[in-house]
Amino acid sequence: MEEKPKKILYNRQASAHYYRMGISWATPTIAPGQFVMVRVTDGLDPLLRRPFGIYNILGPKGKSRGTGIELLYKVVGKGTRILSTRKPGDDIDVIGPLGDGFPYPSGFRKVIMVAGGMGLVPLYLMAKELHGATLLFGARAREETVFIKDFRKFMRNVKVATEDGSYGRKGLVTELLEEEISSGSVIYACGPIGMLKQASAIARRADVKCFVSLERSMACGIGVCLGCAVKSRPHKGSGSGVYRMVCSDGPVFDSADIDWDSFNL
Amino acid sequence: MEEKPKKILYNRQASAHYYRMGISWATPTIAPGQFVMVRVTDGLDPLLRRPFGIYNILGPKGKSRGTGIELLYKVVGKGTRILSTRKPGDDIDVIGPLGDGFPYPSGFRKVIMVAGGMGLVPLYLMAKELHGATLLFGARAREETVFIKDFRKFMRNVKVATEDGSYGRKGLVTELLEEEISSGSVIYACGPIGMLKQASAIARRADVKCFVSLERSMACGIGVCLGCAVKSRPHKGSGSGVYRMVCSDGPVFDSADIDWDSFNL
Amino acid sequence: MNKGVKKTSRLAVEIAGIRFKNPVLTASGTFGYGSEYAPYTDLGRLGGIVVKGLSLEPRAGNPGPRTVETPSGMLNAIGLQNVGVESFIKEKMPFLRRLKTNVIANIFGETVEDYKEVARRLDGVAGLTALEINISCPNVKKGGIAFGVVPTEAHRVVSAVKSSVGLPVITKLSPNVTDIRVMVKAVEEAGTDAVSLINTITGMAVDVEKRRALLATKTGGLSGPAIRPIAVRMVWEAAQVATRPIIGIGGIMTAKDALEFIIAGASAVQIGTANFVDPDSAVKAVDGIEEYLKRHRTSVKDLIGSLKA
Amino acid sequence: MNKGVKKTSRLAVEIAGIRFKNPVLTASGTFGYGSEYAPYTDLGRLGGIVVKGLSLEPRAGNPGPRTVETPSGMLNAIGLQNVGVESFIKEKMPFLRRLKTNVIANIFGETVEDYKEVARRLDGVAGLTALEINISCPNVKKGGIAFGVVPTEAHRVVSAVKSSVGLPVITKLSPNVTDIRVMVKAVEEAGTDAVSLINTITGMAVDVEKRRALLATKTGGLSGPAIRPIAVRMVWEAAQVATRPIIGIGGIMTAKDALEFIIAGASAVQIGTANFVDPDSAVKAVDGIEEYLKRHRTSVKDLIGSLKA
Ligand SMILES: Cc1cc2nc3c(=O)[nH]c(=O)nc-3n(C[C@H](O)[C@H](O)[C@H](O)COP(=O)(O)OP(=O)(O)OC[C@H]3O[C@@H](n4cnc5c(N)ncnc54)[C@H](O)[C@@H]3O)c2cc1C
Ligand SMILES: Cc1cc2nc3c(=O)[nH]c(=O)nc-3n(C[C@H](O)[C@H](O)[C@H](O)COP(=O)(O)OP(=O)(O)OC[C@H]3O[C@@H](n4cnc5c(N)ncnc54)[C@H](O)[C@@H]3O)c2cc1C
Ligand SMILES: Cc1cc2nc3c(=O)[nH]c(=O)nc-3n(C[C@H](O)[C@H](O)[C@H](O)COP(=O)(O)O)c2cc1C
Ligand SMILES: Cc1cc2nc3c(=O)[nH]c(=O)nc-3n(C[C@H](O)[C@H](O)[C@H](O)COP(=O)(O)O)c2cc1C
Ligand code: FES
Ligand code: FES
Repeated sequence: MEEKPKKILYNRQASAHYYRMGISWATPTIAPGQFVMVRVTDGLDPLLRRPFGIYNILGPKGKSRGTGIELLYKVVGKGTRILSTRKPGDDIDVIGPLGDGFPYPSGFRKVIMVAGGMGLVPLYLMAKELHGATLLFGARAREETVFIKDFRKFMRNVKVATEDGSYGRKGLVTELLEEEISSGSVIYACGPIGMLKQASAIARRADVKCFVSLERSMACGIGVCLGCAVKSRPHKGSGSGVYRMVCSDGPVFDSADIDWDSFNL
Repeated sequence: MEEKPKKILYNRQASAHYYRMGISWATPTIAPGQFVMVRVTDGLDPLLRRPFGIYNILGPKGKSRGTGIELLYKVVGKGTRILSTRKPGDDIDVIGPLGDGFPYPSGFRKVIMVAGGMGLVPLYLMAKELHGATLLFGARAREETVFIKDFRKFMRNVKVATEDGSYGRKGLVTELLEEEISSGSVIYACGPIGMLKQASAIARRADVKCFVSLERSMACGIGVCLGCAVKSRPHKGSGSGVYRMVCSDGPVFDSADIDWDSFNL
Repeated sequence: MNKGVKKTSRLAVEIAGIRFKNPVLTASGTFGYGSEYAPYTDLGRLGGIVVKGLSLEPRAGNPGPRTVETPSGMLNAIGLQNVGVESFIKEKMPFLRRLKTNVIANIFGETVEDYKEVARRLDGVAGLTALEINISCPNVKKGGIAFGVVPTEAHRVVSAVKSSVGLPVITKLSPNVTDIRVMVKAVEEAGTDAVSLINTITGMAVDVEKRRALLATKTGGLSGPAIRPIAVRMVWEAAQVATRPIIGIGGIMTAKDALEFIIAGASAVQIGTANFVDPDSAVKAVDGIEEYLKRHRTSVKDLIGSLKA
Repeated sequence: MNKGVKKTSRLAVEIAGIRFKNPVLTASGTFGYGSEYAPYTDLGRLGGIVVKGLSLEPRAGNPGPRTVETPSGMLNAIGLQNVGVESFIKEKMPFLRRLKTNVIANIFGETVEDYKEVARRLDGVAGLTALEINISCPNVKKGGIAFGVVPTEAHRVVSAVKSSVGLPVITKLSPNVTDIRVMVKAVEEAGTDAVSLINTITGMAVDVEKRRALLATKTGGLSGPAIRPIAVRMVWEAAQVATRPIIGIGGIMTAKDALEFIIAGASAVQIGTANFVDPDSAVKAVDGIEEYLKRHRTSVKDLIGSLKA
């Protein structure tokens, strides 16, 4: 359908493999945790769109609608490599905002955000909305921590763990979580499946609510191809079976609803 | 095999759809009429290399070896569109020089070059070598005549025909040929098959030698896929049959050896 | 040349007694139940919508990963997850029947009886224009070999469905066969009103670092532009023997691609994987075909099977 | 893990009694007779070269256009143009036999007798390591249906060749069949020493402006990365029933692609269309496989068919 084409405002390298892309777009209302599907090329290689979280809304401060969005992405393969060569001023084909985003935390004593790698992305808008939340961030090495400064601007409680100890604590982010968790907390987590599975187990043991934002490879992004299925725990089985679609039923799920053993890690 | 990578020196738009690309390359000996196979992207779309004539040799004047080559190309599809976005300084994957090129005209009274559209390309080096040759150039409209000025720099006899009459004579280049041809001439022609077939017929009637440079779609460019076959007249049938490969047996052929009726125009 | 063809009739075709305002449908499994794409394209401009494959009971589908991208294509192993025929009728048809387009229900089963029963439940449902039988499914009674690769089994399924319903029946053929013409003849003999082809081609991709298949089920179905040359060939082969209309499917991204199928012998086409790439592909294809028809002063009807010898 | 594998043995494999120093060969019809690519790659680093298909008499091939590019692939209808077996022996073998790599002659015919006779002439030619029988050719005595799609006919060709020669025989299978396993069993029963698969898949492309096929012969063979998922699947299926080594072919561009086939069950691979894109692809694949083997501390032998369940 005819729509005003969205344009690239900027596409800046933030460090070795990381880019920030601004896209001019009179956005509809965006909920923290939603994502977009981006067509990186109008050729056939790669063929499918690529999913990216909405990092920030450009425009009037603190609003859920704006004049554009910012993506943060890491170059990991050919799609993101091509994206990194796109120029300001170019049209860009973006579908969204998609998915459901994080539920607002009401009635919790403490909000703990847990992010691994690019798992930071969907948490930023949420972090901006909430005051006094804690962010626990895990990465392999210092070079992956470049965006943590964005959070430090308005958050006091930011703790970092790196696997090689090159920044913050040496170790895994889930170890930080073990220390921070307390009853009455709520957890918002995003990162690799292994980390989320761990965080979910820690939350369950502490009897704490935990929301996770999942990633699966996606063909359509809107619940049509049924490709991005994850297994939910049986008691939540819907009419269409025990699989939930990450794109349209998520990407955010209550971690208690996910069958964590179903992932072939 | 390890070889010094060739680099793009410049890639300039010459007019609406036409580009000049300079490639830095300590070239081997190049014969006028030879071509190269260029990989326009390292992705899969398009998959195959694209053939382009060698327009000019960069470097010391009047030599058959140089420090680079110049291509002239017209953007007609996705391969050439991608080529037009390539930047100076980038590596470019070029195989060549390929094919046989034009035989040197000895013992002829008059050299007539006949070019249609981008058929100009393989004639430039030849034209530079020869003095006093005539160039007949045909195009659809004025916008396709941008490179004719390169030839005018050192050639006195340049005649142009355009189909819409927007530049030079209104009509077909073969009409110019009818007027210019005289016994003892030799013709060098390159352009669309229809034009070459016509030129060949004119040459035959005048009992004049005519060399044509053919274009076929090419997968390998080096005589291996056997894809770029054209039918030769039976009396020239080789051991491998009556088909000749444009890339390795040509691209230049004696027009008398080609079975012009075999083309499905 | 039919210089006088009117705008509307230029694009229109009739298949199995149904009038399609244009020859571009969306393919089963790639367009949900229609509503999902409503925000992204004008559903009323489609020639038709073929809904996700329906079975008697709801099906949960396969474990993930279920999709993987391949050169100019993708593999899927969804496992025919669907809401089941009853939920479809109750929950999805109310939206679909209001659209100004044809709605075709794609059906499947694991036994001939399954097929028959799904078809029966759909027969007479208001707003449904036709059934498309997906015969690529494993026949549980015959050791899991797909109905779609054995002519006699395909014949059994199609006759059973055809004899149980009043709705027109389209049979969707599997490309995983030695000779598509044999399958076309078998299902035509069984009374199908039209054939559609191709369904996906069985494929596989391997994660070499983990040394395991990238799909949880190991193999899946290949779709997308990669398979288009195979699909065009099969449609052309089918057209040499078919006496009923053919609907061409496989790797169509643009109007030009759709026209390849029509010229090779298809009366209409379905667009699948391209919807994921651009939800507006089908509508753009309609526009592109119309532009082509005007330029060539012809109609879809005259173009069908017009490939020169 | 075989921590102690030496550099040489890491890459080496044995197929049909022949030692290959590495598992990467170049495919028939895509590498000429070897000499053409000498300026562009190091022929001595290849595991083997399979030459263009040879027939008893020279063949002129099909009229043009003979190739057309398709999404991530290409169609070809060369028509098996070749110099004929005698010229091959006289004119091409002197160059080939000096190379430090295995040379395999790909052969075909239109009758069983043709195949037998070509094979006989090649048997004992110095420097030739094996024969690869291309059974995708039309059987003129059976109305032009390809030998490669009828198990009994494939069996006849392979037994005839096998009984006439001392050279090891590899049978190259056509993918245009319902069940590749049936073909594998048929040719193994006929005595083939190995199978190679896949040959090209029949496809077609249409010039919509001119309303004619883009190939002069209408249909041709699809190759390139587009078909890789289909080829990997067929190799994996073949590996479930094969008792002889398998050579994997189809859309291999890189070491990673080659490894997909090996993990799925192939003992070696052939690279075809990729040679056109990058004449050095095969040698780069050898380097990439070696790097992978070192990193995983394993060998090709241990990798073959190592796909996890
Ligand atoms: C809901 C969602 C939100 C995401 N948000 C972000 C984000 O904000 N920033 C960001 O940098 N990345 C994000 N990703 C991941 C991003 O989509 C992938 O990195 C990208 O699709 C890779 O494309 P490519 O062509 O560069 O890599 P490919 O060449 O396709 O693959 C390279 C590697 O990346 C892996 N990969 C490919 N696709 C995905 C995928 N969809 N999910 C996970 N891994 C994948 C492959 O397995 C492979 O190992 C998100 C993914 C999802 C599902
Ligand atoms: C020996 C040789 C020398 C050539 N020299 C030049 C040159 O110096 N400058 C120049 O601009 N062009 C030259 N061409 C033509 C050039 O190769 C094509 O224009 C180019 O390959 C088109 O690629 P594309 O991806 O942009 O177009 P595509 O998307 O592949 O096709 C677009 C259109 O171009 C036609 N086309 C595609 N490939 C070829 C081909 N190989 N030959 C002819 N038509 C084709 C198609 O039929 C189609 O109509 C030469 C061709 C040959 C065979
Ligand atoms: C994700 C996905 C799901 C599909 N589900 C079905 C289905 O339920 N029933 C069916 O008959 N075909 C199904 N198909 C096959 C398509 O309808 C179509 O035949 C095939 O994808 C080839 O067309 P394309 O290349 O345009 O995608 C599915 C295809 C895809 C990609
Ligand atoms: C131009 C061309 C010519 C071919 N000629 C032959 C041949 O003579 N004999 C044969 O068995 N296979 C032939 N093939 C098939 C290839 O050997 C190979 O099986 C097929 O192309 C798939 O591999 P690829 O995708 O790596 O190209 C040919 C393929 C191409 C592209
Ligand atoms: S990506 Fe298609 S359903 Fe989620
Ligand atoms: S392009 Fe391959 S033989 Fe000429």
